[in-house]
Amino acid sequence: MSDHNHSHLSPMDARMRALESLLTEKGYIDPAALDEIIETYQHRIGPQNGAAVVAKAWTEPDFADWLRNDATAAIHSLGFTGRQGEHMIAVFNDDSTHHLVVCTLCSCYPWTVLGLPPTWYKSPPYRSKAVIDPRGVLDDFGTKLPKGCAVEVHDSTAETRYLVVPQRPAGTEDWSAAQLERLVTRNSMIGTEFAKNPDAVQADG
Amino acid sequence: MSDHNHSHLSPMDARMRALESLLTEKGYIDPAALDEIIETYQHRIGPQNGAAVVAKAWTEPDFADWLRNDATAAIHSLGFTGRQGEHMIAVFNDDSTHHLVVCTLCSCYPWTVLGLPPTWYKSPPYRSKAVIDPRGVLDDFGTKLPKGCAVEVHDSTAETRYLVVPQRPAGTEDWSAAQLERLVTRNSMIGTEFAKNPDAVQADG
Amino acid sequence: MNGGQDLGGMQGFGPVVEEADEPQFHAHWEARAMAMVVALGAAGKWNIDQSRHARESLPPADYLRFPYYRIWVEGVCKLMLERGMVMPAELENGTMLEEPLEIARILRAEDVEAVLIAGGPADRPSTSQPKLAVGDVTTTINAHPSGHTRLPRYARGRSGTVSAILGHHVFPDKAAKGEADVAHWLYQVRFSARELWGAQADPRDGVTLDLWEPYLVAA
Amino acid sequence: MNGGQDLGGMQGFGPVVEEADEPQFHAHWEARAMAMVVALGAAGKWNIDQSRHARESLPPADYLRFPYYRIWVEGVCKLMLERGMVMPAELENGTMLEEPLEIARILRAEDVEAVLIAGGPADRPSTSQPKLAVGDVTTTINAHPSGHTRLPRYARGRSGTVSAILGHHVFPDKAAKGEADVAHWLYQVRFSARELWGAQADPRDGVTLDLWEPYLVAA
Repeated sequence: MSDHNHSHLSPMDARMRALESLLTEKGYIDPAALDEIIETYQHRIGPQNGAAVVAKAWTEPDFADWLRNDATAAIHSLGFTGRQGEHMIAVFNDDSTHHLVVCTLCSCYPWTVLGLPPTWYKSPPYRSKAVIDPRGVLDDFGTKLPKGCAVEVHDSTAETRYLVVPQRPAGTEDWSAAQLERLVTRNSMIGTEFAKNPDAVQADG
Repeated sequence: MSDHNHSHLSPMDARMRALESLLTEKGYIDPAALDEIIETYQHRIGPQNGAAVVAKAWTEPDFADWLRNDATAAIHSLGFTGRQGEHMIAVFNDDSTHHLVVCTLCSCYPWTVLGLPPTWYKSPPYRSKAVIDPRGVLDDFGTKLPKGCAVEVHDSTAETRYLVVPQRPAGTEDWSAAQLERLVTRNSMIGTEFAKNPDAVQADG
Repeated sequence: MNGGQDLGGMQGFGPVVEEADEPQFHAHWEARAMAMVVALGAAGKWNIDQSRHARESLPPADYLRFPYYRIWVEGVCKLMLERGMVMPAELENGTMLEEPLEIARILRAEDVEAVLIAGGPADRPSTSQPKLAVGDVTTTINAHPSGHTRLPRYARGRSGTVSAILGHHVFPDKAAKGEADVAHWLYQVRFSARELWGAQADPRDGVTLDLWEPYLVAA
Repeated sequence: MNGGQDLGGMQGFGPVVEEADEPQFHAHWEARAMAMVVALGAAGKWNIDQSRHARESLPPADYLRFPYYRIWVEGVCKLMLERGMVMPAELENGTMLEEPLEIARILRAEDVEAVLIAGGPADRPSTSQPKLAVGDVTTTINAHPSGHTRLPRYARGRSGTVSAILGHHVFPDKAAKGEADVAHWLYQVRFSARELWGAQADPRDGVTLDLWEPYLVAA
C-alpha cells in the first residue's frame, strides 16, 4: 500500500495506513490475514447465521428445546462456532415477555450468529437507555409491544452472548425453514424489533 | 463594539459579540451592566473577602463561635452579602478533621467570599474525584494531612455555600488580623490546601 | 437527570491540575458570557434550576469537553430559544428579526451593585415542621428522573445521618419545571465514605450532601 | 472503573437512531482497525479484559465522541505502548525505529478461519461448588475499583435473584491485571427494574446481568 498517494486520505485512514505499515514491518501482523478477517465478517458471518438458528427453532420443536436448554451446543451443532459466540444463551419472546440485548460496558455481541454489531448498538444512546428505559428504546424503533407485555433486558456483562428468538409471525404456518429465514432480521434477534410480517417478503417469495 | 474588525476573533469571541449585540438590540441586556458585573468580580469580590472572615475568626473567639453557629449572619455582618452567598456554612479544620468543598453537579461556589471559581474547581477531574477519592485530590495539590486525620467532603447540592476555615498556622500568635489575612489563600478556603506558613510571607511582611 | 453533569464518583479524568497564575477569564468572551448570564437573570424568564437543567441537558460529550463558560453560553441560548426570546436565525447572524418578548426588567449598570448584593435567597416561610431531626438515620430514595434533580447518582439508595437542618428551601426538582413556589425542608446529611464507595474508602472519611425532604425516607 | 464506558442508566444522549442501509464499515480504516485488533490477539500480549480496560480508560469525553473503531485503535495503541511493542516515535511516522518484541505468534491468512472458529472460551475447570443456587436472592457489592470490573454502577448494592448458573469463568477484575488464571462461578442474576430505577420503572420489567461470585453476597 506504500505506493498509494496518501494526501487524499482522511486523518484516520492515514493513521491506520501508517500503523498497519509499522506493525507489518515489525512482524506483528500480516496484512493478508487482515484481508481475510474482513472478508469473513463481510461475507461469511452475519445475521443469516442467526436467522437459520431461529427458523430451525420455529420449525423443529426438539431443536427449540435444545436451544432453550443449551444454546451453545445447539448453535454450535449448526457450525456457528468461534469468537464472540463461545457461550450462548437464547431467550424466547412471547406475548407476555419481550427480550432485549445490550452491552452497557462495551460492545459485546454474538458475532457467530449476527456478525459485527451495527453502530447504534455500540453507541451511547443505546447503551445508556436500554437498561433504564427499554420501552423508550422500542419506541425509537417504532416497535409496539402487546398490551401487558413485560420487557426483560439482558446486559452482556460476561462472555455469555445473547440471541433473541423472536416470535414466529402469524400466517407462516406452512412456510419452510428456508422461507422463514427471510423474516428474521438482525434487529429482531437483538430485540429492538419483531420478525418481519409475511407480506413484507411474500411479493418476491 | 460593532465597529471592530471581527476577522481576528476566535469563534467563541465572535459568537459572543454577535450574541451580545443581538440581545442588546432586543433590549434584553445593557452592555454597560455587563462591564459593571465583570468589574465587580475582577476587582471587588474575591478571596480577600473570605480571608478577612477567616482572619477575624482566628483572632476573635466570639466571632469564630458566631461563624460556627450562624455563618450566614456572621459573614453578612462584614458586608459580604449577595449572590451565591445567601446561605453560608463554615467548617473548621483541625488536626483530626480536614474539610473539602466541591459541587459535583455544577459549579456552586461561595462567590461573596471567594469570587468566581477557578477552572479546576469546575472541571471534571475535580468534580468527579473529590467525593470518591478526596485524599487523591489532596495529593494532586501536594497537601499532606496529619496522621489519623479524617476528611469530610461537602458536596454543594443545594443553595447553601461552604467556606472552609483553615487551621491557623503555628508561629502567628502575635500576628494581627490584617497580617494573618495574607496567609489565607483561596485554596485553603476550599480545602485543597492549608493556609500559608508565616515564612512564606514574612520576608515582605 | 443522569447527564454529563453528574460527575461525582466518575474515574478516568486524570489528576486535578491547577493552572499557575490563572487569570480570572481566559478570553474576552468568557468575561462577557459570565456577565451576560448574570444580567439575563433580571429578565425573570427562568430560575436558577431551569438554568442548571439547560446546562446539564447538553450532550454529555459536549458537557465534558467544553470550557465551562461555553456550557453557560449554550445553556442560556437554549433557554432563550425555548422561550421564543430569540430565533435560531437571529443567533445565526446576530441581528434582530423578530420583536423582543416582554421581560421583567433589564439590568442597568447603576443597579448592578444593588442586585448583586441582594442576591436571591432560596429559603421560604413554612407552616410545616421538619420530619427529621439532627441525629436521625435516613436513607435516600433511588430515583432516576429525566428532569432536574440535586440528588446525585452516587448518593441514591444510601443511608446517612442528619447532621443539620438548613431551612425550608425552594425544591429544585419542581422549580426546574417552573413551579418555583414549592419548598421543602432541607437537611445536611452525612454519609460515611464506606457507605458510598465500599471497603476501599477510609473508614474515617465522610461526605455531606444538602438534601430536601422528598429525597429522604426514614431508615 | 467508573469511566466513560459505564453508560447504563445515563440520560441525555437522545434517541437511538439507526442508520438506513448502514454499511459494515464507514471507511476503509474501520475495516482495517477491526481486523488489526483481531489479528493482534494472536500475539498473546494481552487478554480481552486488558483490552477492554485500555479502551475504557480513555478520557471520558473522547470515549463518548469517538467513532467506536477509533476507541479500538486508541486502545490497541495504548496496549502496545505500555508493553514496549511500539515507541511513540514509531507511531508518529509509521516506520520501525526499534527491534520488535518477541510475540507468541503472527496470525497468517491461512490460519484465520481456524482461529476465528476456535474462538477463546472463558470457562475454566473448577473443583469448587457454586455458593448460590437458582432462585437465591443475592445482593451485589458496592465497590468502585479504579481497575477493570464488569459490575456496572447502576447495579451496585442492589438485590436480585439468581436465574441461572452459567459456569466457572475467567474473572475479569483479575484478568485485566494479568492474572488470567483466576476463575469464579458466573451467575445470571435478575433484578427488577424497580429495584434498579425506582418507582418510575414498569413493575413487570427486569434486567439480567451476568455476574461473578465475588460481586455477590447472600441477601
